Amino acid sequence: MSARVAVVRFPGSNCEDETLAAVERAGAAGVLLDYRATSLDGADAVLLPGGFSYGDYLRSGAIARFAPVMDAVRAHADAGGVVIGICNGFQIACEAGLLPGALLRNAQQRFTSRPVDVRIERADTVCTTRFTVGDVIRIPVAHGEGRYVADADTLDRLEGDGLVVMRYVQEDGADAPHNPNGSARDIAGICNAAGNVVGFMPHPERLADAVLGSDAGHRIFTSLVDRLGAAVSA
Amino acid sequence: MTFRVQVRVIPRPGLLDPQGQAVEHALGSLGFAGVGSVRVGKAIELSIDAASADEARAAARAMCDRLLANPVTEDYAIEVEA
Amino acid sequence: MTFRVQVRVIPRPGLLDPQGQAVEHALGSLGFAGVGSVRVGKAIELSIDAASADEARAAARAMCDRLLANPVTEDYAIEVEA
Amino acid sequence: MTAVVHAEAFPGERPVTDAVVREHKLNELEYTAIERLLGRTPTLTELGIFSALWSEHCSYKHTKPVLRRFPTEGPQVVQGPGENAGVLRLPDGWAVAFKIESHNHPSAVEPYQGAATGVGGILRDVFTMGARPVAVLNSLRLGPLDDPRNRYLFAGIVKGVGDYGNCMGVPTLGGEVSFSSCYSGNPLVNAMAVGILRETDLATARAHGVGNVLLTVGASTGRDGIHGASFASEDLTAESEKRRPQVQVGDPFTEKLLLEASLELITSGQIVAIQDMGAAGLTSSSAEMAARGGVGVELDTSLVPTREPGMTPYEIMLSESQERMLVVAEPHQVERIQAICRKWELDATPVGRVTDDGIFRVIHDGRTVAAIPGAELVDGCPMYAPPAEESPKARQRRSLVPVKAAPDLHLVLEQLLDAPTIASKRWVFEQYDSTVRAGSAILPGGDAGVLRVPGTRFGVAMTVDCNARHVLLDPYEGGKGAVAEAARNIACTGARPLGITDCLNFGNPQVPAIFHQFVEACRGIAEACIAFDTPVTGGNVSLYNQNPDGAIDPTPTIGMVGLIDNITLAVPSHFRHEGDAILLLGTPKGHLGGSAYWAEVLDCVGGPPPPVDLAAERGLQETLIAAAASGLLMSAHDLSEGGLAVALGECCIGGPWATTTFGCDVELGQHADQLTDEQWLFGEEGARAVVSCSPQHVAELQRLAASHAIPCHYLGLVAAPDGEMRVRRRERVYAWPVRRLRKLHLDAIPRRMAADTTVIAGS
Ligand SMILES: Nc1ncnc2c1ncn2[C@@H]1O[C@H](COP(=O)(O)OP(=O)(O)O)[C@@H](O)[C@H]1O
Ligand SMILES: [Mg+2]
Repeated sequence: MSARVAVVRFPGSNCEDETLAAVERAGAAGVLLDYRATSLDGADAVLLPGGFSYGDYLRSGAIARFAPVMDAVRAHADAGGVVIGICNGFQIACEAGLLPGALLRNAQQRFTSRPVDVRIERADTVCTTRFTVGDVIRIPVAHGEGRYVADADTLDRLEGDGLVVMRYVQEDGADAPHNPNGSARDIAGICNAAGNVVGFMPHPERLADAVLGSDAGHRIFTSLVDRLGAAVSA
Repeated sequence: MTFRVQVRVIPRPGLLDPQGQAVEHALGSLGFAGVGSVRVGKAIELSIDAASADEARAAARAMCDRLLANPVTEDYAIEVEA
Repeated sequence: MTFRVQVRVIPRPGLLDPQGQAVEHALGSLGFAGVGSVRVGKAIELSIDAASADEARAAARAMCDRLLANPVTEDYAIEVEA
Repeated sequence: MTAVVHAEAFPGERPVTDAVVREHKLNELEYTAIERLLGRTPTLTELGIFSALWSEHCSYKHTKPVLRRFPTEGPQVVQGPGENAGVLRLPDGWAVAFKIESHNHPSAVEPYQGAATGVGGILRDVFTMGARPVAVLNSLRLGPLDDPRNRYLFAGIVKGVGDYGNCMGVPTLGGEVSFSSCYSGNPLVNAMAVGILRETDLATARAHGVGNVLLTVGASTGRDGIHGASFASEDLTAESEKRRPQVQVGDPFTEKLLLEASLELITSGQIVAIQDMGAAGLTSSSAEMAARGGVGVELDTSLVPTREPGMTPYEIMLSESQERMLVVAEPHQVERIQAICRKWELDATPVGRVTDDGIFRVIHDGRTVAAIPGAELVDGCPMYAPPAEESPKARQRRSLVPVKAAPDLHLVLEQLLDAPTIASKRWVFEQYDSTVRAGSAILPGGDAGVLRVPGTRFGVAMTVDCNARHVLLDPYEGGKGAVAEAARNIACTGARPLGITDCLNFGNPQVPAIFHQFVEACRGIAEACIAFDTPVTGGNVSLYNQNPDGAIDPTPTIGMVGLIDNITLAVPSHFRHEGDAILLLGTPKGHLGGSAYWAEVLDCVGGPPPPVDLAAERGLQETLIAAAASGLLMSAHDLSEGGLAVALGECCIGGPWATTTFGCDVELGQHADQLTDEQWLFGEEGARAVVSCSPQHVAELQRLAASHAIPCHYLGLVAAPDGEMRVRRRERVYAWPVRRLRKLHLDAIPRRMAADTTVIAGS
């Protein structure tokens, strides 16, 4: 039996199709979940996809965190279930308090769409087991509010406890700033202390099919499916 | 003397304010009753060195006209604190 | 009664405010002297039906705590007009 | 003559006087036609409706006969001009819908909202056809960046284009930006949208079925943009500034919901017809749908959901509030439609019905405030055939030559790469999401964008192009050239050009010199489209792009789409491997008239632009398409502004986010002996491309080119990463460090925008 991964569609989400495709390419069964749902429909993991939920009005993620489905998502996370937030999903997870910190408007005050090089800092989270610490992958970012901030204590705790999952790094020869948004300590993604909730700004689902020239993001999803497979068969 | 100045820049009446609508809608679904006419704009705080409060206000007005507000779409209000 | 309420949501002190810095820089290059400590946040205007100004203020505070401001990064101030 | 149909003034409405008629920009001939048509004096509401539908923007009163000469047919055409967007056939039952539209005047007034709502409007045109928007492109023209007003407009326009498309989740896959003083005060914002659909899901905007219901779907109606269509149909003067309509504010979030709801309504088969409310809002959408179906309609404006209290029927009919659709459905489907809309948190409100008397009728609170014969309302505007005559000044321009002495040619290339029109547009397209939907195979920064059709192996290539300087100097050759350049860009990726949409931006058509530009440019476009088998499927005319300082250069922007059978064979523009062979396809002729070199470096906008050889262009396209399909090409890049030197430089510099550049070692010695170095390097004749391939494929490529009668010159080799671009000609050697060229090319626009004092624009 393959693992079931729910991808939540909020009003204004716009990455749910490719996220579902990436999940299925990695071998899981994808389920599109409406934001009005009150249960996860038996899903083993929840993915909060990218987009502009509720237009990103007020603050990105601020309104989506109150969507009816979020009670079930929170309960799932509290019970140790896997929740992954990508881009807008990361913003929603922070607003909902599932992850510490916040994502503010990019330091350069402009939306930024480009490939970034990110180093995998942890190879034991729910979506990075197929990597080795130090692997660098090139995948796209596309966001206006991706500058990760938290108070100094929180940042120190994230570093100390090894909760930084991905970091923006400079590749040789690149002539764009390595950090696309001014994130504190070049943080691109983090996880919670238990490791079951992960959020990051880059979009692995957009580069998960070799037909487009690279499948650098594919391993994020195969890692997830490995992990769920282990849990499902256990 | 240094004055602390608060500027509010708000979408002009009649102009659609999708952000205000979204906030109004969200407040309603959070159970806040009796909320209406929500408009969302920018709040800008700044310190201005000036000889008097009036002078600080005049400077702030010039800043709004030139940079802080878009005269086509926004109105502004200025408050000068001592 | 209906009260007009002004909410200001401003980045917390200590938090880097690149937009504020950019505005400060731009004001400088437009020739405005003596401007400092610029912070840019959101101004939210709304009408609240309430029995008294205090009640309207309390409602606005609850709205800020739940939705309008992010406690991790923002402070807020509320003014109630008659 | 139809019998007089009665209508009465809405209480409080101003009487229709001469002054009121003039204010509505209707001339005497037109007003007389209205009175004759009605058999009485129009009510104010009627006058407003006529002024919208008989504006240049809606009626094409100066241009229709000229546009009729475009080729519009071909086996690939599913839907030609006449609907909201054109549709072309793709393999396996798929089709591509696409359309371009201008939002020039609104963007001049409020760059952020003007550009944003331009993107919103063109997206609606595409999803109204039942197509899911999969890409947007934008063509921008601005005054020089040393003027802070132009920087303000540029920053606001780019942010507006980006914010809207980004929020909608539609990638921006292409575009162009150029700068010239003729656009100061007259910026051009042309937005193109591309959508994909199953051919069987094609929707139309043809109302029929007497008794069927009209519903508005989406946003409520406010006072925004009243008279936008007529505003867009006059010169920008201080007086027009005062009459400027209330700015339309875009709400991409609502549009995203509207998109999903519309597609669900169309595929559910519950509706008869659907059309967006664009220019002239409810008036044009309902009148055009009725006229297409040959029926009448009756609208009750008191039922239309409004954003502000006390709106009059006049205001409701003419509002250009965004994110609204008009749907026609059978009465028993209304509840089903409302349920679908509710799912997307939108309202669907019955506001009228289809009638059998052919009358366009508006009632408000039971009072008939407008009753106009519908067919004549849409098609009865007097047509004009203005005189067209080239001005002596224009003829003179063609014989100008530069007086300034040529600088060192090393410097020329550096200046060209640093010229904002030629420089990298990374600063622009990095603000546009180009990867959402995970289908982008070739991203902005190359020749054309290429997008995979989901679930298939094939892809759609797309581009927008126009060299307005060439059109200025010779509208006929320039018109041909715009289509040729678009087709070259498409073919460089390996795709076959399929068809075009055009956005014809010109000055005031009542000026004979300007109408001459229009007629001649269209003649050139038509000829090129016939030669390339790329029919015109629709487009948009934007006239009156002029202010007291003068008119813009004629700018007929061409939006083109093409088909590539195998997406994995799509060809990028930049060099990829050291040691690959570099070849030039096409014949160098050293044509400097109208070139960027003369304009940007020698301050001379003059000379005849290069004549366009359509047969050679076609041969080049076929060569590129065949070579790509056989997997021979490592890269292909067309030659346009700045000629061979700029094209080679760009191939070496690499893509916008490349981590390596490549050098090259090129020998021009043995070819085209009669040309000067200057001509070789910077001449701008078309029908050429620089390609690279692995050395063992050179002979095959040369054979292939010869079979299409295209010369294929071996130029040299791709050299080591981060080396020099070396060009040898007889005993002379030109050499440029590629990293330095890259820096110039990438920094040109950000460097100028750094002085930006408009940080708050649109935020
Ligand atoms: N430049 C043009 N070339 C070909 N067809 C055109 C051109 N301009 C407009 N048309 C056609 O005329 C019709 C009306 O266009 P338009 O008024 O721009 O549509 P909309 O109602 O979306 O504004 C469309 O079908 C369009 O394709
Ligand atoms: Mg239309």
